[in-house]
Amino acid sequence: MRDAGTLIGLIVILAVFGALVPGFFAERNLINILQQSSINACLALGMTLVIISGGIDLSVGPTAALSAVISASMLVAGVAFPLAIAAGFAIGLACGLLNGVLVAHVGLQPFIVTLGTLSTYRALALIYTGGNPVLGLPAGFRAIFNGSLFGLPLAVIIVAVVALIAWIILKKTPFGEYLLAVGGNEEAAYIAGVPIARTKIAAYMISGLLAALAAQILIGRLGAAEPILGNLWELDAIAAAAIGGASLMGGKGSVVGTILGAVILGTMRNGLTLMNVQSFYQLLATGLIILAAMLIDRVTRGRG
Amino acid sequence: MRDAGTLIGLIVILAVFGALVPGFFAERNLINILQQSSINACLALGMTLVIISGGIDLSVGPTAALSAVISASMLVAGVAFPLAIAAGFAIGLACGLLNGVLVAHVGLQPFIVTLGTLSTYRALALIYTGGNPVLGLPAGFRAIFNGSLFGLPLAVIIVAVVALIAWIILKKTPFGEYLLAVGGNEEAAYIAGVPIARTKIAAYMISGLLAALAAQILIGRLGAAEPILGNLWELDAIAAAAIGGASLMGGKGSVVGTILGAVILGTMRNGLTLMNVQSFYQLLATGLIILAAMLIDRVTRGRG
Amino acid sequence: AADLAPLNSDTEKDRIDWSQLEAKFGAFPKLPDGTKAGAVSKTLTNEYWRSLGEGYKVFGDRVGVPVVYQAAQSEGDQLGQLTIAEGLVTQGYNVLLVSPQTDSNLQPIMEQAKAANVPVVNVNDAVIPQAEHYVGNVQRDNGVRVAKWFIKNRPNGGKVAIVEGQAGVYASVQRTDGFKTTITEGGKFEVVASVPGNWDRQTSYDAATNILQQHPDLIGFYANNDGMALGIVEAVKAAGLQDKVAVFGTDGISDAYASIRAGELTGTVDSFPVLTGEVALETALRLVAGQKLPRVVATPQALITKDNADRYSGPDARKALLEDAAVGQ
Amino acid sequence: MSPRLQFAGISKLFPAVRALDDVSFSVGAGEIHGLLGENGAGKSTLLRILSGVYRPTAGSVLIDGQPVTLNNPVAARAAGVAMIHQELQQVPRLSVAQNMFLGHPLTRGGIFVARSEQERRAAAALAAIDPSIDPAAPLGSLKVAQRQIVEIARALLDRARIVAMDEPTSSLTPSEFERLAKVIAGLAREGVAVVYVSHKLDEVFGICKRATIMRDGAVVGSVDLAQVSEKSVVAMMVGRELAQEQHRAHATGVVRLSVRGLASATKVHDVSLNLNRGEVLGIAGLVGSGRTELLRLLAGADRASSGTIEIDGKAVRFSGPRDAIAAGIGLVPEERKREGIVPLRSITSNMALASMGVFAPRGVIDHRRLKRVAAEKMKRVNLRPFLLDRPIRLFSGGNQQKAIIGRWLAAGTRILLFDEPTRGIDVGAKAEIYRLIEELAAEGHSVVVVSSELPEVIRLADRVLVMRDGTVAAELDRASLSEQAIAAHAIPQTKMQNGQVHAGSSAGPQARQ
Ligand SMILES: Nc1ncnc2c1ncn2[C@@H]1O[C@H](COP(=O)(O)OP(=O)(O)OP(=O)(O)O)[C@@H](O)[C@H]1O
Ligand SMILES: Nc1ncnc2c1ncn2[C@@H]1O[C@H](COP(=O)(O)OP(=O)(O)OP(=O)(O)O)[C@@H](O)[C@H]1O
Ligand SMILES: [Mg+2]
Ligand SMILES: [Mg+2]
Repeated sequence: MRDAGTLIGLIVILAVFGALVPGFFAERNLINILQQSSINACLALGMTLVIISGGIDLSVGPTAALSAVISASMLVAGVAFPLAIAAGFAIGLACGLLNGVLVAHVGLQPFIVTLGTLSTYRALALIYTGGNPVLGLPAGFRAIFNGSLFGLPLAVIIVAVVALIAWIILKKTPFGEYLLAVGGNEEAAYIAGVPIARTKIAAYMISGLLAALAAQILIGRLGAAEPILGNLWELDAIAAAAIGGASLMGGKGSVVGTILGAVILGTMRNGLTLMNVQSFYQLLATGLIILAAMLIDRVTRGRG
Repeated sequence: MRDAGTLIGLIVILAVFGALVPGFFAERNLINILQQSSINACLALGMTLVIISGGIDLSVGPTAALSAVISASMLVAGVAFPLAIAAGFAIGLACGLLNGVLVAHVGLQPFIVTLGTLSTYRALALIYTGGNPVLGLPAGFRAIFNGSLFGLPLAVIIVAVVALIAWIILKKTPFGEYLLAVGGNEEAAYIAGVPIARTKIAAYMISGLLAALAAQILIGRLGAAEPILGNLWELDAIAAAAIGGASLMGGKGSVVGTILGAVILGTMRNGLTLMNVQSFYQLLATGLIILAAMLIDRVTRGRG
Repeated sequence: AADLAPLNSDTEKDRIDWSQLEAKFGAFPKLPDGTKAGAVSKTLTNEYWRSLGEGYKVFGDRVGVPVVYQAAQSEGDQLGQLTIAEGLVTQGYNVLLVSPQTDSNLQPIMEQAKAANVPVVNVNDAVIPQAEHYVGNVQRDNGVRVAKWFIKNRPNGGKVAIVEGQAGVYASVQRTDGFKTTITEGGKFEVVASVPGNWDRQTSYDAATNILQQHPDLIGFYANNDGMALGIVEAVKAAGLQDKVAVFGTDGISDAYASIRAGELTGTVDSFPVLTGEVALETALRLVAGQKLPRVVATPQALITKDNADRYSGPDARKALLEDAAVGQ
Repeated sequence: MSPRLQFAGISKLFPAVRALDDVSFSVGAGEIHGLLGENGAGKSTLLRILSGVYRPTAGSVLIDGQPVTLNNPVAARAAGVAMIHQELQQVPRLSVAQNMFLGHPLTRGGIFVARSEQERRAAAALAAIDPSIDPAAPLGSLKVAQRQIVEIARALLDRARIVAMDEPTSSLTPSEFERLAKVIAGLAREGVAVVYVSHKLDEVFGICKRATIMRDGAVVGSVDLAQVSEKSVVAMMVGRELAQEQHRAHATGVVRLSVRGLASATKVHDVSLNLNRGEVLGIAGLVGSGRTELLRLLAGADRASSGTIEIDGKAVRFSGPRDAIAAGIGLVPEERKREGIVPLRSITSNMALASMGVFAPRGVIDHRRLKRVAAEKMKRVNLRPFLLDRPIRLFSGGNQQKAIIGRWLAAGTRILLFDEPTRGIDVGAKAEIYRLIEELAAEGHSVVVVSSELPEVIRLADRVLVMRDGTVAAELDRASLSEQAIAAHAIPQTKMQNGQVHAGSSAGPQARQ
């Protein structure tokens, strides 16, 4: 199995924290880890599809913020939940669409396009709210994303479903094949009749949609939507995808790996907090663990 | 000329601000723009070499911070200037060496390696200083980087010299060819006997060295070294290189273009500030101008 | 600037309380014609700094002085802030009010402004060692006040946790230290966790969840700002512990007041940014008029809880603070 | 005296594949030694070991009797080995001369690259084969054939003791080969040992005295080429006799594709042609005559600037290959690695890429059906090794080509456009591909074959169009088909008059004078 390396990495990290932190393996804590990984996992799934298509999406955080503040202000204004949520999703799709069009039709570099929209979307969110958080989300809305099912937080279940869908997309649908082909050899994919532009645009739109979903989960949990929400999310999402085996050169990536990557990062943060590691050392541990996870992956997966 | 697109972009931006801001073309202000662009230009030059080699260096900010606090604490402890500066440079080289070894010998993805060292180096700088700035740098040291020559700030002149050296390296030396070859077609370069690993490592070490140089210039200017210095520098440096025509796929990039890119970003900040544009709108303008610069470049340069 | 000792705004002897300005230096003086002030602060993404700008504007309008107020794009943007400040110097403002990102990133401004003969007032938070004038509160005191609340209201002691701001940032270090030192003095309280929240609501929420799960008997949180505190409040509610765990923030943003009134956030340390802005501009303009003021002008802060929230908000806040000052609190 | 080059018991294992199995033979100084075998026989792998790219699992290489360690390309070069790789190994953004000196540039004072000196020497090395190539031009601006010549010239720079050539002429025309043959003979006179790999048996018979024949990673035997017939060598390569098949026509009178006045912005002008059901239409012409561009227009890969295309009497417009595929047209491209395959994906995925709609009728891929069809199509094209889930990049060129052909079979394409279908492909596979093309025609498919190998065109085509300078210069039916007739129409008149038939550089302005 291709994701064995990532799995081993996760097991090692779990074992280390299990040994160092009493109560680490308590059911409650494991659920915490999943819940805390869920938002990053959600973003990282979209990121994985974009990375496979040979791109990158640095604008996920601001996309989430824009979607969050617009949904939230509609909710506060009394708009019906489904409509407000749909508007948030539409914003996510629109942000992804713009990224995708600039990459696929205009032919700009993905890194730079999304670096530009990173600032642009953030600015729009700030301007729209005047920099203030949107508070007072209706309890009913919060309940949607805050509930739990079979003892698992709903957020975790939603993201699990998303992961399943992403897995199906990648493994079982033409679109998945197209993503892998476009990222693997764009010229050949073109000759073989793959709709290059549509495939890329769809990847960015999914990434935007999942950023919007992450935003809904988050504002449900926090009860407020801030225009500065999602700062540096892109780095966590990229790290999760890369730890999970995605190659930033395109054409390669795995849904299972990405989920494992997100859980590795979540576990680490949880474990370090429980150990009350001082903030400078947490930062150090974060850096070292990203490197270590890549090394383990490298060793178990072998060259290429 | 390959950099014509970037130059046109710069001219357009200069013209717009010149028309809108009285006194924009005052000599003093133009010198300000150069001075304010110099640190980013310095980093962006190293970044350009790394990008040409097919990599990326996200760790430049923390590398600069680590180099800064170590030089500074030696200076405060009374160590001779040349020694303290040399130590700072050595730190930069060492940081680059670690990045390079992990990329070239271990074969990890550059984005992830430097994402990991981004946290690691920052943490080391924080731990080393306990989070406190190092204050009270000797006036003699500050004079080195703060002087001016022929009416130009020394920092600008230093960076101009660095740019000239980088240009010579890229255009005239075997190492420059190796960089282009490694980034352009690594397998072909290997078969031709290009020392792949050494070339990549050297690129990261130069990037680290230039980050250290930027750090010295900055602490000379500020009179203090802070462990949190250099936050988000990597994004500006990458943006400058990309606006200047570097391709994040490797094998392509230009020293002149990168310098123009850094000046475009510097001009924009300067002009927007002089126009008193509110910070949210400045952010918006930053995003839009990055996109516009890429579009202009795209249109004037044509496909590929 | 070499003759000035590096400033420590918390301990500097040459200081005056804001309430004494008028008493000691008389009514607001007449200014030279065309006086204009330039101000730069950390970031507008935080309500605190927007309120400070509001204070500048309120006072500027009152005395007929135009104020240009700018801010960097994010809290980490040190060079961007320097660029802005340099722009203000070149544009010929008569006085500068700066709230630097760090202790040193605006250092060059001090020199350029001196050369241009423009007074500079360092307003709050990070402290430029060479600053000749500082207006603001005592950062460390934020944490101290919260610690004192715990000592007074939770006499039996217990476990408390701190959620810090960005690693290495001055305000974060000082507030954390003030709280930690004060609360552990008596030996009754134990700081079981002091973890980074990076000024981020979500990070703080997750950190609080983990801490609560490990220490269900925790009695309180102290957060270095209000955004993080509001995230912690949600985590406490989600854990069903809102009756047992007290949560404190810092800054006194409007959302914090709302939450305090709603009985969710236990309290915050308000440092009255609007008032601070007014005082800072007043100080700056008095300097322009040629008055010689002490190096530090101290601005007020107060621990806000449900009991006194109304007293410190609304139109009477200034009066309340003057009363506080009069009793020497 | 010990031979210049000796392979002693070389084996090479890749994961799941034994590429070489105890290979031993030797090549004397001054000898030009042919190395023959089908696709995947292990020729390239052996030469890559010789040039230090791969390390052998077992066995050793001896030069002048001394065992040498060839751990990397630099070591191999130091040991006196120069190699021309099957896949072009070049950096498009560097100049021709920079590419030729890559890895060991000439310097001034050890610091600066001596560009003009490099360019002078590069020009000297290029002169022997194609003096029209500008050593200062960016390599990316060259045509494939010219790039291959650069690759050859680079190997000549080295003054090596051993020169290994892995399919050096796959993109070259016969006249360019003749120049190369002279160069190789010159090397041999100087005592260089040359190992020459080619699927073009006439070339090997033309310049080699002896040849070693490989099959499935092992040596079948070494032969004295003067003593054996082509037929028996082929039999050794493929392990059976290949019947020499004759052309069989299946063309009907029903027009399927009709093109009128087709032109592109650049290379194609006013091309009109008809293609019938069951017909195999050959297109011949010199390199650069616009054949590839014409096929790309027909396949929708490039946009036509004017002209009409009708299929079964209905006018069609293509805004991309997708439209052409929907209309039943599929292109088997010339540059397989760049335009054909998705290297990391499996044979099955590569095959299915153009017909995803077929395999996913309800949006989800029917993997059982996909597997079945893949197995069936790959059996039909005789994929070897028969590992459908293996990434295609691990297959030899011929087998990659088979998968691409399978792609269009699976997509139900009715009009197949082959651009140099057997470039770099061995005799056995070649015969299989010829047979496939005929079967397709017999089933009613219409086929266009662009080829620089005239025997191939003559073997396959019912009718031949000769292109010159971007347009159709002549149409030849089977009765009037001969190599001489094709050449007469393909070569621009000015050149005929000058008596210098030189195809390699004829794409430039001089061809249009
Ligand atoms: N890197 C690799 N990993 C795994 N298998 C490989 C690799 N390179 C080659 N092979 C396999 O080794 C065998 C020999 O391949 P090789 O390229 O040497 O054949 P060849 O004789 O040169 O074929 P062709 O005539 O098509 O060039 C093939 O089965 C091929 O799939
Ligand atoms: N759009 C393009 N971009 C880059 N190179 C191209 C393009 N189109 C054609 N070429 C190159 O130009 C060469 C000549 O192509 P053209 O179609 O004119 O000639 P041809 O008759 O097909 O020649 P060949 O025998 O090389 O295939 C091709 O080999 C191809 O590599
Ligand atoms: Mg081969
Ligand atoms: Mg062609």
